[in-house]
Amino acid sequence: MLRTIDATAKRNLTSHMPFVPHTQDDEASMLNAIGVADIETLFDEIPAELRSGRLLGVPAGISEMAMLRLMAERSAADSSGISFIGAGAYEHHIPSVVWDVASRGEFLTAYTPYQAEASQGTLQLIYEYQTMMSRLTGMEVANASVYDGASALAEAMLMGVRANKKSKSRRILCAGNIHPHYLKTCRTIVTNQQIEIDTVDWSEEYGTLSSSLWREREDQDYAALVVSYPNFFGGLDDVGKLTDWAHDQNMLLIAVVNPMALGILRAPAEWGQAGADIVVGEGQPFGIPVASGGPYLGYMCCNKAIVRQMPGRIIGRTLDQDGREGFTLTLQAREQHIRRGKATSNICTNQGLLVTAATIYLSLLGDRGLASVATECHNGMLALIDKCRVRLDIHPRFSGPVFHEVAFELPARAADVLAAMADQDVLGGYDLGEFDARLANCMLTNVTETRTEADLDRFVEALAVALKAVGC
Amino acid sequence: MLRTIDATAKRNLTSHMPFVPHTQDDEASMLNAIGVADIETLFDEIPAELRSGRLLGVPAGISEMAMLRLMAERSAADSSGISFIGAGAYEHHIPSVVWDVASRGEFLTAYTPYQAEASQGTLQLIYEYQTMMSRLTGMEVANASVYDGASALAEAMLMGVRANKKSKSRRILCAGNIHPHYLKTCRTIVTNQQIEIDTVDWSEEYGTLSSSLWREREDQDYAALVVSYPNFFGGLDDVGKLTDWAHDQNMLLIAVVNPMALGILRAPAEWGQAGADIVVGEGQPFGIPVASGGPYLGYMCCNKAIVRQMPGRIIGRTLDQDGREGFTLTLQAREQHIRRGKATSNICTNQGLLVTAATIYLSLLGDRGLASVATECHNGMLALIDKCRVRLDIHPRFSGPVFHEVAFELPARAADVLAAMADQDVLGGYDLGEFDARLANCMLTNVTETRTEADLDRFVEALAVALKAVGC
Amino acid sequence: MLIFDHSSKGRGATAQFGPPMEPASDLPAEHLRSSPAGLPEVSELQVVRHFTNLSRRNFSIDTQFYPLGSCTMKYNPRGAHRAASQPGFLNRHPLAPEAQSQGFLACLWELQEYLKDVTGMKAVSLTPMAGAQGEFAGVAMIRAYHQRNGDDGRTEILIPDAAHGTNPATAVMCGFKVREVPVTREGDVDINALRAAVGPQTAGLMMTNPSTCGVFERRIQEIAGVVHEAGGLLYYDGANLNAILGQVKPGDMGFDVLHMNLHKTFATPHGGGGPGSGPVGVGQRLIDFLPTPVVGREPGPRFRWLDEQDIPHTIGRLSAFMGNAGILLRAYAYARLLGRDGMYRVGRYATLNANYMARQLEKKGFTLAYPDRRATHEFIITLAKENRELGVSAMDFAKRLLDYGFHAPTTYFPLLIPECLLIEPTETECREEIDRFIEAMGAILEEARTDPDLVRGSPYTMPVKRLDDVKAARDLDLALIDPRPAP
Amino acid sequence: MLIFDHSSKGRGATAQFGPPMEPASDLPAEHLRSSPAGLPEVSELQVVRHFTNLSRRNFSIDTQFYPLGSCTMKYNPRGAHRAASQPGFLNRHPLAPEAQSQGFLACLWELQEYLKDVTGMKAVSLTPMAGAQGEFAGVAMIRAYHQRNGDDGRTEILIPDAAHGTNPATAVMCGFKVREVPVTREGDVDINALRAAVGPQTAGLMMTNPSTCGVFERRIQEIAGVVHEAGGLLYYDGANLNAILGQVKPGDMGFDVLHMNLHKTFATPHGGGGPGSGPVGVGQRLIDFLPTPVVGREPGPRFRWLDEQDIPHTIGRLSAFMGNAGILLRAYAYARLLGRDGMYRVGRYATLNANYMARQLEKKGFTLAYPDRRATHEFIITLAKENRELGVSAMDFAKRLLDYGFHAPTTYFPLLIPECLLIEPTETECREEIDRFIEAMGAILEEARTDPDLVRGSPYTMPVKRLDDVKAARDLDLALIDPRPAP
Ligand SMILES: Cc1ncc(COP(=O)(O)O)c(C=O)c1O
Ligand SMILES: Cc1ncc(COP(=O)(O)O)c(C=O)c1O
Repeated sequence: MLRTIDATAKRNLTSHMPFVPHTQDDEASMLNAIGVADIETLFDEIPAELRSGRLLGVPAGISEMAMLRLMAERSAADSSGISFIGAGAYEHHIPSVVWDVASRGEFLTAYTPYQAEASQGTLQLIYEYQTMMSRLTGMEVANASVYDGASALAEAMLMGVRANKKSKSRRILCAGNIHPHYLKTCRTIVTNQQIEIDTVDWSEEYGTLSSSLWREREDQDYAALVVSYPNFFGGLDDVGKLTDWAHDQNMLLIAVVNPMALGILRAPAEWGQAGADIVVGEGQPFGIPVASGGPYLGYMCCNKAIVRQMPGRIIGRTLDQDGREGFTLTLQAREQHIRRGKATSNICTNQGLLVTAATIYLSLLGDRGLASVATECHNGMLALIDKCRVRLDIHPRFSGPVFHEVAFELPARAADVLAAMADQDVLGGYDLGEFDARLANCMLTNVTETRTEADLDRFVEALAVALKAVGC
Repeated sequence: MLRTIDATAKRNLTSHMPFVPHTQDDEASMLNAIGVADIETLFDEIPAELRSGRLLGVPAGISEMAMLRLMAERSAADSSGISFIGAGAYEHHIPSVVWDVASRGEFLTAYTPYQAEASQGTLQLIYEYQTMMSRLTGMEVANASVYDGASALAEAMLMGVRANKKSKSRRILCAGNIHPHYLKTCRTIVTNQQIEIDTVDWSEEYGTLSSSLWREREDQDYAALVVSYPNFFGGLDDVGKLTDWAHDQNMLLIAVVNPMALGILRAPAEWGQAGADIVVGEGQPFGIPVASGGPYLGYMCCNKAIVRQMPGRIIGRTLDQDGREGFTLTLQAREQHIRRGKATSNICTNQGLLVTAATIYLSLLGDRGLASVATECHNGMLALIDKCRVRLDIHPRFSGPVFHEVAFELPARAADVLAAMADQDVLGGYDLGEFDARLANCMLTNVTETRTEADLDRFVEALAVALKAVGC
Repeated sequence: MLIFDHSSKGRGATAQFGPPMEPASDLPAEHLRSSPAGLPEVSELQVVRHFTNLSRRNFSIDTQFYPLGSCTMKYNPRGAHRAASQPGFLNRHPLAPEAQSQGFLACLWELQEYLKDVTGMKAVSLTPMAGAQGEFAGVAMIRAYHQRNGDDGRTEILIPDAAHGTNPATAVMCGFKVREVPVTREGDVDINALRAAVGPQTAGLMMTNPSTCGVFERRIQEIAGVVHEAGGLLYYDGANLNAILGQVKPGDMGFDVLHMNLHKTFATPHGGGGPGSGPVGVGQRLIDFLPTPVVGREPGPRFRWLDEQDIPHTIGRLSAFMGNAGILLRAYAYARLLGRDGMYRVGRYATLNANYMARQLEKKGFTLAYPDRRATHEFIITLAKENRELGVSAMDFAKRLLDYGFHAPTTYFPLLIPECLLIEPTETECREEIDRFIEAMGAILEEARTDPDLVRGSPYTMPVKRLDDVKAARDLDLALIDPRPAP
Repeated sequence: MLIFDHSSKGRGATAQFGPPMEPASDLPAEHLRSSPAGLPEVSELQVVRHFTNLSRRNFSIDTQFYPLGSCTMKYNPRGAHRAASQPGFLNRHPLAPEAQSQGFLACLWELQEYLKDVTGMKAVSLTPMAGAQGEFAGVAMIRAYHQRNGDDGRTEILIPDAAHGTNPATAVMCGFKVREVPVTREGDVDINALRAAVGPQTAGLMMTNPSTCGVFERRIQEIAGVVHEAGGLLYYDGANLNAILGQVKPGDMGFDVLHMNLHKTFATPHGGGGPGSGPVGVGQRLIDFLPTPVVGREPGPRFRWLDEQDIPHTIGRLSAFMGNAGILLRAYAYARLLGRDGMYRVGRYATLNANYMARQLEKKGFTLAYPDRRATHEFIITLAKENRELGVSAMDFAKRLLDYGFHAPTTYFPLLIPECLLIEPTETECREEIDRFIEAMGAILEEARTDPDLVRGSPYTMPVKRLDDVKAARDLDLALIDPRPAP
């Protein structure tokens, strides 16, 4: 008790070494076996003038108890009320099984499954994940994850440029109604390879891509068209027509899809005549907490024809020497550890543990469960739209169907309204003014199956109070 | 969404059966194999008039999501401030490893290790636990747990009566300064076997047993003397003298010991000339949350000479057919499943999972850790006593050393003061008026290593405010 | 290797405790430890690795089918575990004021209500910490009842000879003599023998229904009549309440008092030997004797503890606080997940699985102990013939099953059926798993015929082979003696 | 069995979702799914059992010694995991207002400060999601720097031929050409070759120190001079920063930019392939180019996000939100647990363990790749002689180690050393475990001499024997095709 943070600084170093198991005897006998007098000597190849002093910018160590207390206090400071923010990260119910099992030491503390024989658990699980993701999207193949949805899209763009056999273009046409951070991430990544991204604006009425607008881009030789489903406003673009148009234009169609939507919405493989070519997105809705933004997992699917252009790890099913089924990393010739400068990407560590969680989540939910969750989200959104209309005369900014997220048009700046809602511990949504100045009066609001009727009423009340507070 | 609790009542029964995996096809084909038309027929041996209707006292089922929400709300209602209540349950730091590992499915969801070959994990762990407890108390043997500290003491009394070869008495002499609930529990249990419990009063000055008082019981033929270490007031009785006196009187000495105290205090095997005969207590301080009172674990130790009188499971080390070391339940002839009416106790299910946690806890702490925790608790208590003295002129009720718990004497009814502290979200301790009317102005306050200097100051301030509030 | 074998002097998981300190100077020397106890000195990684690997040497529900009769090894929902692990519950001190305990008390009060409904009893106390303690409470209440009636001559408890060992052990713990009542070849209590056994010395009868023979006692009403007429009370061992959950209520059968095993019927995990929870329910006659504490409700609603002030004739407390509180919370969460329809299904599908398995095993050539009866949630096969003809015992079958990846059923219980296996598949196992078990049993039977030594020598794939139990009991080694550190 | 093999139509873990519902009528038909996807239909118990048993088919730090060179498989403190799993962190939306994020931001800001100190850099951005993304950010900053200086001719990145594969892959991803620089027989960069390679086309040099050869680059200051004089910048691949934590700072060696792998040096669990976290640190010259978001502090103190408004020349965002935020929290918690003294010990004891193991293996008859050098936190043995003389390859040794209960070291990396094993024991393994590994290596060497087929045929005790990788790549089976439900 009374263990103040710095008390630990006084500890006798050799008797108090968290996580280092060496006793003084161990140390002495090991040094003896090496034939040196002290540990310091082991660093004698480092130019003496480079040896650093104490790390004064780092505080003294503390016990787990003190650390947990500190972290609990910090976490408590951030535990505020109820959130209706979606915008790329969604608070779904996570069955307790998911993390109880995913956190087992054998999943949590294994490395990338390079030694296949000693990693069949992880390998088989990823094969199952690949199967689930390919079935959900309707594509033939999935990889074992990339970092997140945004970087997955960047990889898809690079892959699209490589894989398009009909066009040598280094230009990508991208829907203007995708997540703004996705677009920024892609620009950061692809412009280094002299790839250009053009965007298509959205319709002021529907929020979807206006056909007049993208028709203006006809015959301009792009490698790929990127569409988001749902789009950033929760709306549903006419992905069938867009896909056919893109193929018509010798573009690949890259789909960015919220995989939870696929519980009820059309699989990208079935868009238009030929379906999407590359499907990517954020796997977070599958059993992963919003958790301040990560770790999540980027998923990535395509058809076999272009799988050799896919980045990331891929697991294959094969046989062992005795003819028994087993799983192993395959197509490694695409990867940096084999192909180095010629690899499809530099990605190495990916999001394995999140794949584990997502696979368990999808196993628990199945088709029926996923449809049920997606429908509950959707119905909740409709109910909220209805409540806002009836009670507050507040309406969606755009017409047309939405999936579980909507842009509300407010009679004041969304930033102000949201701040006034936050004062009531209701995080009402994302300020669309940050996305586009034209939408400064709009907020993007999300409802998932975790929101009860009472929660929706709380939202409506907080909004009502907030509107008054900002003088409406 | 909007899943109200009763929406689930409308579910189609056969398509929505949590935890029952049967599909309609399964059910049909299984019935077919049995040769009956429906499940109802399988109950045709039950007199029809006994078949019950729907369970109207039970609500309709809800999803895990709804259930967790409900439980989170209930738990939140009980999350109030900081507690200084001890009185038999102590809030120590629990290393994260403890429950991460103890909750592994293989520990959590195994049964009692009847099939030794398929239970070596649990069996070896209990053997390690037995070793640790026997080393801590200095006794030769420990069992694999009984329910809790109070019932452990009751079992110890029954065992004491059986094991005392020098006396046929069915009377137990019990210190009056043991935990009042322990005493009540013992009365419930042992009186059914015509065993009587007499108590010895405590000294008004020291809170310990006054020697004059227990000397009055000389030569009265008791089977055993029970002493508590520390006693209910946190004080330390002269256990050496008491042990010698008991032995002198042909009584067995039963020690009820907070095992955390043994990090620094004297092992019962070393009390007096010959040491205690039976040592029991509450293992909760070893990695188990206070958790509203349970599950905890009762521990029980003795020497080999009387191990055949010990209740509960005991694990022994032995060899397998190939001469390999292995572990198995042993001395089962003491137990109900073999000995039925002649068993040493009716205990069957005990507190296995808590044994797992305690074993992991003790492995992490080791001797040094236990000494360190016990010392920190103790120093914290001393610091609090000092603060109360200096700042509030509040003093301990009794003189003499304490271990991590103290009876403060207040200038008002403790019940009122504690209520006024609780209003400030500080649970200041246990109202000793409930224990004995003579102590209506006293509260029993505990400090563990989890309490920081700031916590102690918060206690002192809350007490100051409370004293004002009650008009002192 | 034992954890002690990893120990090295001076090592430690030093993130878990403070630096070495001087012992408190105020404590008199005679109260201080004389030498270190000899706990292991290991690193945090060593602890994690040792115990993680130990866990992998266990069978469990999470890893294997575990058809252990009478033990009800069914799926333990992780959600219930999480629910009980909410910080408000884990950090709540058992003696916290009632005002800070309303959430917890609400759960317990509702659980009491549900249990009343499913058992048909008038009141419930949740405090017993396992089935055996529930039995103790129940029989102690019977004793208190007769005593309060001045009926001192009732010194005997009747118990069917097939009963679980805790029943006679409990009766004796409560100061009664036990008189056994035989069971017929059909598995029912022998009513004539019962009639002959009852008398003015009869305090009560302890039984379970369905019985430990895995069949439903058809003449239960008659039995109740006999005992009641003799002035005795009926105790229901509800360890296997799952068999009849939602189908028939013990209260309706005529029982006066019962316990139930929440760790079985309500799916709380068994933890390798506990914790359990064994609430007791009583009819009108015993309501005044319930063990404390009980949760009461006052208008508001406001929940509060009822203790000896409220229940002056209580048999008293059974534990320091409120029994295995966390298990009660898990059971409550499970009850909410299931709801009334889910409870109704428990008994039905458990029974379907058992009857299916019994018939399929019979088709494979196994002998049912009660071939003409319906199985309940469990059933018994007897391998007396195999033992006689092939020299392969029930234990051999049990051990060989381990090699096939299945936990063994309960062996040699009830004692009256020779070479028996008591098999309980539970409602949470799917048909495919049950079929695999049946196939394994068939395969072992084939092995027993063609290569009996193979079965007798099993298991082969466990961390150890069969253990020498005789040596274990003779050369008692119950704690590691060496190495112990010098003082 | 695959999880799909447990599936049965109509089964489900129905505690996890609501009852079947009508699809929303407002959604146009062309937007609705045409048929079920074919996810498994299984019970909750089946899920738990399947994945629990799958996990048991893995090696992991929690169960085995895992001396995988360059991967730093050390103990992952459970406390750090718990710290990051606090509800306030898990439930916090990444776009929550700053006022509701001060706890989280405080952790990140402090972590930035610590990382600056341990690397000797001027500023840190935490956003990269793994080492490779950190490399990307670093090299992209080098590119942006030259571009801003109008220095367009710098099209080449120099990389030692022993480098990790991500280095050249990153350079190419950033639009550079790669020129390899050879390494001497002592494991150092060949300075003459470097001098010959630099020029006006040189954008920078990527290297790591200690190098992937497991030795410290002694002439690092000279190397830095050569590159800087040529106008290039120095990139430090800090994946193995643990080797020198608290001993020497990359900033002091002359590096301009680096990434570090928190999932290695800061002990966050590897998760069977991630997540990781690869913060970048920069010297003064690159401060304007840091990827966003970065955490800033204002008086108060109040923490806030810095984005492109604050860092106008930023190379931009690398993810939708804040990288692998939860991993950053774990690393922060670990940093607090260790503190400055703990960090200082990391490099020292990792180095002690590696040098001890190297010497002991040498005594057993193994050949060190760099026998005259100090080992760093890792070292290399080459089995070229064994392969030549006994026909037993490094891969055979690796596989045989699995049978002995040890994970294999890294095989065939770096590529330039034939038949090599790169061995990294880490500081959290105790001497006894290291000795057991050395004994196992000795035993395998003996086997290789007396019964080479035994080693070549290994492993024998894993769930599968050696797998047919050629078949895997030829008969691509990347997703289960059947059974798929009919539309
Ligand atoms: C029929 C029967 N009665 C009583 C008990 C005793 O229950 P517990 O082990 O919870 O004390 C059991 C459990 O083994 C049982 O199966
Ligand atoms: C030396 C070196 N550099 C870079 C990396 C890449 O790091 P990551 O896997 O986190 O992308 C690794 C990890 O494998 C490495 O060992």
